[in-house]
Amino acid sequence: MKKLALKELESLFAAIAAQQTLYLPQDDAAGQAQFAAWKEGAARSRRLNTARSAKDLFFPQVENLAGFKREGKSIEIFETREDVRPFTVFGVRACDARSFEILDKVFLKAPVDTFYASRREMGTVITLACTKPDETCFCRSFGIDPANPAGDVSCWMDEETLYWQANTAKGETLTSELPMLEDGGEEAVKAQQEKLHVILEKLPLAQLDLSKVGAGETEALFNRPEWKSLSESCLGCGTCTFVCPTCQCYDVQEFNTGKTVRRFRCWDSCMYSDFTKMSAGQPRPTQLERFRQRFMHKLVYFPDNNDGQFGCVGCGRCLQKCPIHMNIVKVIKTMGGGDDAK
Amino acid sequence: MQVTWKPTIVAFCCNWCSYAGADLSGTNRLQYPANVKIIRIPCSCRLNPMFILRAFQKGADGVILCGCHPGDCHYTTGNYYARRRMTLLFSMLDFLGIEKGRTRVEWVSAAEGAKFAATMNEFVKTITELGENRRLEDLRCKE
Amino acid sequence: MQGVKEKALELLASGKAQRVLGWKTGEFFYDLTPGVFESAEEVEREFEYGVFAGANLSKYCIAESKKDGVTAVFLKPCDAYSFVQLLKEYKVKREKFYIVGVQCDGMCDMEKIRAAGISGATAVSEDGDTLKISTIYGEETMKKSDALLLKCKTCKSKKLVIFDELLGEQGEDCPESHRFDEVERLERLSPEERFSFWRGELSRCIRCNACRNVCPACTCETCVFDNHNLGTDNKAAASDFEENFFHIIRAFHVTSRCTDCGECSRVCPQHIPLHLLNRKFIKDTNELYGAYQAGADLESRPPLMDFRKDDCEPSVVYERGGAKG
Amino acid sequence: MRNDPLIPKLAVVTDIRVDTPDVKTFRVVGLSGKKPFEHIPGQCAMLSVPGVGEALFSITSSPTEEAFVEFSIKKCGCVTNWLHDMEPGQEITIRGPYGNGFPVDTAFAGKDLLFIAGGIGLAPLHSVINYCRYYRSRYGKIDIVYGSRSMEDLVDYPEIENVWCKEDGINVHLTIDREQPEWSGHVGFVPNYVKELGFTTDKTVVMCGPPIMIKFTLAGLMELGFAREQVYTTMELKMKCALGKCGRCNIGNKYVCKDGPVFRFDQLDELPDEY
Amino acid sequence: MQKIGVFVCHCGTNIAATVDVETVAKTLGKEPGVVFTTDYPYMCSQTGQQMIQDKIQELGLTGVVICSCSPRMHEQTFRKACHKAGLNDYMVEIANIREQCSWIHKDKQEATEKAVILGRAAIAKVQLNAPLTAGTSPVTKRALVIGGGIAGIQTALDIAEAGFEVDIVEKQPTIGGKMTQIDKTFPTLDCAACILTPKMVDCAQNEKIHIYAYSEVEQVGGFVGNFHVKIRRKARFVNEDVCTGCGACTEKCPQKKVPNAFNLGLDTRRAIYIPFAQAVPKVATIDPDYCNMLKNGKCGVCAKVCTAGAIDYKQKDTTIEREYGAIVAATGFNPIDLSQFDEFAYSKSPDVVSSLEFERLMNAAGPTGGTLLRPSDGTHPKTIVFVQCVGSRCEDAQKGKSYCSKICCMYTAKHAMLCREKYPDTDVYVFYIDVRTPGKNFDEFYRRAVEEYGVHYIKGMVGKVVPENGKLKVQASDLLDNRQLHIDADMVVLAAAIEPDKSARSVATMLTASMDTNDFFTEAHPKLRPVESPTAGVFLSGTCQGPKDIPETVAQASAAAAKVIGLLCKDSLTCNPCVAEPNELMCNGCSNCEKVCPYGAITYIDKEFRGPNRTTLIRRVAQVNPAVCQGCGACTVACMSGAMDLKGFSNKQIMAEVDAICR
Repeated sequence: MKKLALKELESLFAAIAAQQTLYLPQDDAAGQAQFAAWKEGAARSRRLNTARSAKDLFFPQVENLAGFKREGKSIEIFETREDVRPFTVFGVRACDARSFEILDKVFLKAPVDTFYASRREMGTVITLACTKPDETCFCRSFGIDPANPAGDVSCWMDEETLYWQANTAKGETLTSELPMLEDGGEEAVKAQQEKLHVILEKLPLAQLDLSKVGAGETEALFNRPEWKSLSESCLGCGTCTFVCPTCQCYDVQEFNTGKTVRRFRCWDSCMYSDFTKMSAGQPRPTQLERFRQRFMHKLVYFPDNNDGQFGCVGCGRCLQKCPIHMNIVKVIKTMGGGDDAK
Repeated sequence: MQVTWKPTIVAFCCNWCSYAGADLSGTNRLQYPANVKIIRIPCSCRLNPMFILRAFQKGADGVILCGCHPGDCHYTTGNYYARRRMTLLFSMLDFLGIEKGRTRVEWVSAAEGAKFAATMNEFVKTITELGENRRLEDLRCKE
Repeated sequence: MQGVKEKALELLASGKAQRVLGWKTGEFFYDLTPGVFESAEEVEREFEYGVFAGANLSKYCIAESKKDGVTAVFLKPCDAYSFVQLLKEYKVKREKFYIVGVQCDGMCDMEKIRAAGISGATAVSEDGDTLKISTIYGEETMKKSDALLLKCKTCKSKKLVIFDELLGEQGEDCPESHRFDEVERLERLSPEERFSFWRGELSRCIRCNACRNVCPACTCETCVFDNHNLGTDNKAAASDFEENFFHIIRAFHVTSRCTDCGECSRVCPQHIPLHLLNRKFIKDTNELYGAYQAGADLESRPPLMDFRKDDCEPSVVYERGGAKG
Repeated sequence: MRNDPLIPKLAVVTDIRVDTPDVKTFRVVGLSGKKPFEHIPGQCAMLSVPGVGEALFSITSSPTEEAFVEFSIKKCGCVTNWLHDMEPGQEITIRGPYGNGFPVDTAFAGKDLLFIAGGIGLAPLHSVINYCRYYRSRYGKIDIVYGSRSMEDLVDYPEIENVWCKEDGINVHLTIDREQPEWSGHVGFVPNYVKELGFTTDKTVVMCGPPIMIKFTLAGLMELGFAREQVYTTMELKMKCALGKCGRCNIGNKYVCKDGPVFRFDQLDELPDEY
Repeated sequence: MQKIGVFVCHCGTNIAATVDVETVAKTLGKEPGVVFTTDYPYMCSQTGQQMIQDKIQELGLTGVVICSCSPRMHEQTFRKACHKAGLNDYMVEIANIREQCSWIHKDKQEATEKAVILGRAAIAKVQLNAPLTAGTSPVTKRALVIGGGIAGIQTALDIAEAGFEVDIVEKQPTIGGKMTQIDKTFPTLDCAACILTPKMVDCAQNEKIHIYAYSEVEQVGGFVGNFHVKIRRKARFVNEDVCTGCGACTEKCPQKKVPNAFNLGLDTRRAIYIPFAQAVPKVATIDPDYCNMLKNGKCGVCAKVCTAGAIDYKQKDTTIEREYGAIVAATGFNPIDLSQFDEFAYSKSPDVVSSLEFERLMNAAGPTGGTLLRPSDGTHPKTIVFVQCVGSRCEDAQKGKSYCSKICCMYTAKHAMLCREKYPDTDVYVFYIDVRTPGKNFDEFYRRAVEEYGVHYIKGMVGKVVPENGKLKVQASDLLDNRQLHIDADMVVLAAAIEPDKSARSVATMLTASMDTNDFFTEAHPKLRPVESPTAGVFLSGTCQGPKDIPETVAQASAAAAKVIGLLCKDSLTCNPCVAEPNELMCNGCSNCEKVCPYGAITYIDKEFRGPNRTTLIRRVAQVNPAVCQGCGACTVACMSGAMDLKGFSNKQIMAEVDAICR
């Protein structure tokens, strides 16, 4: 384990940024934290987590696939893809770090999505342990330890010091290029972890019961009448999807520039009414089916295909951001996992 | 590069007055720059704000709407609606910091060939001075 | 506010309404969800009204209007304006609703509380002007006025423009709302400054469509931005232009229909002050075509669907105002 | 051009055959003049015309065709309208093949096969039927029930009549919905016709057609004593990536584009009822 | 995808001198969908047109783009040519490369580039064109005239003369309107009744004209050529077909104290009455507000005296329904209510009268038998003050009208002149702001009043009229001499402004015809279509469109009739195929389009649609009547979702043109 006095943090960032783009949470104009490229003097956000998740850096909202030029009967296809250069993300929380694992299971499964793969390959993830989780946090329910986040490098921070632990070869390489890091800090980290574990027990969602959801529960959950009342309030917007670190549905669209056609992919949401709409019909005609799909996917279908792993990391963004405060926790509890068994 | 740059200008003309006015300026051989391209619409009230933005997206540097003088609309009231719509739209574009003068409305009757040409000359001059449309451009269309 | 839940129970019991549209208790004290209650039992268990019942229920009335029987709906003053506007555009049927007007002193915004650095909040209580917030890290206090939703800080009216029954006092318009102050501030900037302001704001847009889907004026069967056949669809803001395009056209489409309920800004996950666009249009129509409040009545003609022969010319927007350039 | 499963290859449409008033069959070869890819019967491919759109179509031709792949496409939307309007020689883009295809070399091997199709539903079956004809000895008896609205709407009628009908061991049963003067064959809906024909339950059934036909034919087969494990079908859902990633065709724990489109009815029964 | 042929015209050297037509043709050949391009010296020539037709047939072109002069010039020519070759008219687009290109540019390269771009835009548009067919709708060969004043009478007579059936609906018991109440007409001073009543009789006797007096239009549906109208026939309590108009009942009726509306309340009549001797139809009417029999069942005198047995106390209002091809609004005017003008003591003194009341006081059939007597004491007035512009050109919108009522100057001159002629011993003063006398022999008439008849014309306004000891003390200012005047008058006559009849607004609403802020009907075009309303098939006659005198009214009435005849001559109407069309699946029923349609072409219906999960949904959706829509497109922009689109100028087509121009 390495450590660094916090007053030296700026130099650490500068050293990393000298070699590659460094993203870290910074406050935006509206005062929310967002991952943004570090520039000298840029202040690290004090907020617990970013409004948008870290998935944006690996699976951006819009990605150019290819360009086409048509003339007469012939078509020319050309590259529109930008080279991905090595980059580092600092300050990823444990929940978002876990989301990469989930996204990997989709995008890196054959046939591999090379766009995502190259970003994963080029990106170094430096996580930061939480110290003051919010009431909306429930990562523990998915076995995530916010005091011990994954990533190429894990970091902890207290009032004065940054603690640094490389976990992977990528992390080791980065560490070796940062001479300002000193050895030590195990004790302090351990103390901090213990302190956090006590706090975690006190979180309102600490006891979230996932036993009624998960792999193999399709039959039990799919036709539950509660979907109707749950979905009734849903506006069908894409907020939860777009702030979610694990949502990965996308659409392939084209843009005609007048001279060429650009094919790109962009985020899509299964909550949108046109998501499955075909000229021949609509298998999910109402918000009930669409709403159900999103939660069934995260809570049952994904675990079905991935050894029981849930498609949720408990970051709590949807709890904070849903315009009408409908969210995965309410769904889990309604479906029978609640402590107060509604 | 900047020297040879010429703005692209889209002029929406109502069929009854302004398109005829444009024809008249042609009949009278009144010159105006070739970068003005006219699109014929039945009435100024047919102009959807989306068309204006679309023009900017696809590379226009200025958009002008010409219609019958208020009170003379072939459809009686069309240009009155157009006038309100455009007023509000232009105000919004201004509010978003889009340069004033990139959009314009001018009432040109079928008899005002000279006014049509003069208006276009003036508009092209204004836009040329404003320079390329940067604030409402779509970079993908500038390849 | 007292009596809201009791009223819901009473309306169900008396048979005046077959169901109630209100707010459901959440996980925390602040996450109320709009919901439909069909039984007294449900109301007893889950109905809640309080300073976090910010959601405007009128948009849900479109769906409720299609159901059989009468729905009792609780409308705050700003929600009532939206309801009337929906009525004016035939999106809801009056006879399908029993409207309980609820007076409101302003709703709170959890995001504001979070922005004040308060985390881990578990409970809240009101003590005069002060919110006492219990958190897992201890007690915190905050002035209620600092926690108000943006829309409530500049409340345009406390008048309930439609109701069958009123809980609390009938209110008045709030002429001193200062709701156009921010628009005016922006108007005073130079175009360059305004451009960079809006670029900064709109560039955060993630096109989640929350603003559109929550908006009681956005009632199209198919939004132009979803219309692939027309070629105007764009799902993601794939360029700066598309961000501007979406928000300009959306604001234009709700011009003279927007009641200024402020839901668009409330729900924006990226905290873009979208209501300013709508307010700009409202301010302009008021100034250029005479004061008009959408949703205030059923009869008046919306300014954009109306004209006067002596209306100003579009060029006025370039002539007036303090902004240079 | 770097490779990615989402980046298509160029191909050229060498021949367009008019099958019915709203169905045309397109012959596609790679720019090199060779078949763009090898496939299994029942698989699909993404065709696109840049600027118009991309859509998934069943491959109609048998893998045993060495020089090309073919697609029978019904006019029903933006992309298909464009395809119908184009002329031979037009380049398009293609990616694929996608999906699981029919178990022609495993579950079907040695079995008597009953193919039931309605309208354009013949397209995916066409591939497997011709495959089975090519390797005739590997399969038992083959029955084909095919129905359409009218005589004109029978896809590939010349081939059916001139080739399939004349082959030994293949029984073709054609039907149309309404009487027509030139038609001497059976008249009536496919589900009823299947019941009338009354097949023995030792067959493996492959079915494709409009949902309403599937529903009633399946019920009919159940009445005849068939088990759901014996009946295969191929599904159509909205697809964008065809790689099992974009999420559109996700039903339960399956992705139709990847885990399907061919399913046995007992497999479908395990999925949530969403189709 | 279309198969498009592009034909580039040289127009001699008109185009070819500045535009490299060959390059244009060649470059446009690369555009998607273009299968043929050529250039030719004169596309509009017989040979040119033949070439287009040949290519359409030879290549099976589905769209044609002609790069030539303005579409205003030859669009029709080329459409017809293509039509003959079997191509739909609306599959032809013109790129205007003469008026809007070659004639205004000198630089050949620039002009050529522009011509290519204009051609491209036309190609992009034609790609999205769809064949359009103009619909037709039949024409019911019958006209309705609403209002039976001189305007309505003249219109009806002219239409009937042309051989078409006409119905006149008049809300009063007789036709004739305001003109029946007028004594003499300016500037000829002939008797109004003498010239009007023969026309009324003509109407009654004309087989083609059907008069529905004492009736009102209740509902109008349909559209040009096919209006469906409900007419309410108010109960007269007298059987119109049986009554002979002998007048016995009106003499015997014991209820004598009914204010006589025909004489503006200056005298009384009976509860059963015939408004005046020459009424058409000459039929008695019972006034239910005064008839004792109708009010409390006691009387029945009229029924007893009626030898024809025409009295029917049980008569009820009836409604008849008729189909019409055209409707003429001739709803007329009324003087404004003067009760607001306290300064002139109109409400206080019976000797302050309105000009129309003065007409009755001068009229031989009037309450005084034609002798001018003061209503208060029946004495002959020695000093008469006329006040002009009472309520006209008035800045106070609450009291009066902003416009000039146009006829007051002339009738006041007439009144003054008649007074002086009949009673040379009277002093006559006329107070005016301006004297406006444009019109044939009008100024001469006015000058005669001043010069020959010695009427005192004083420029200035009357400030106050105070009744005092049987006199009317008039305080006024003389602006020319700049002094205050005090006149002790015996009678004051107020030239009240005229306003559209109150019934006009409801009629306009039913007709979906637009009105101005003063409730005058709006013309389809103020200069070029002055007798048509913007609503097709609705025409305007007389003062309902604006203040006018009798000759102007008659002229407009005949003009409206000519328009009606022109319409009714057609067996069917060809509709403009470029009309708005709603996509019902996308329509959200908000009515915004309906609000901006100037023609009332949009209506809403509740329609059943398929909902999710095999449910049905009732949705409110817009319907456009293609026979009424004129294709302006106002609705398409008011429609947020784009559900309303305009054929021939669709959203997609215009955007395609934009794209093609900007690329």
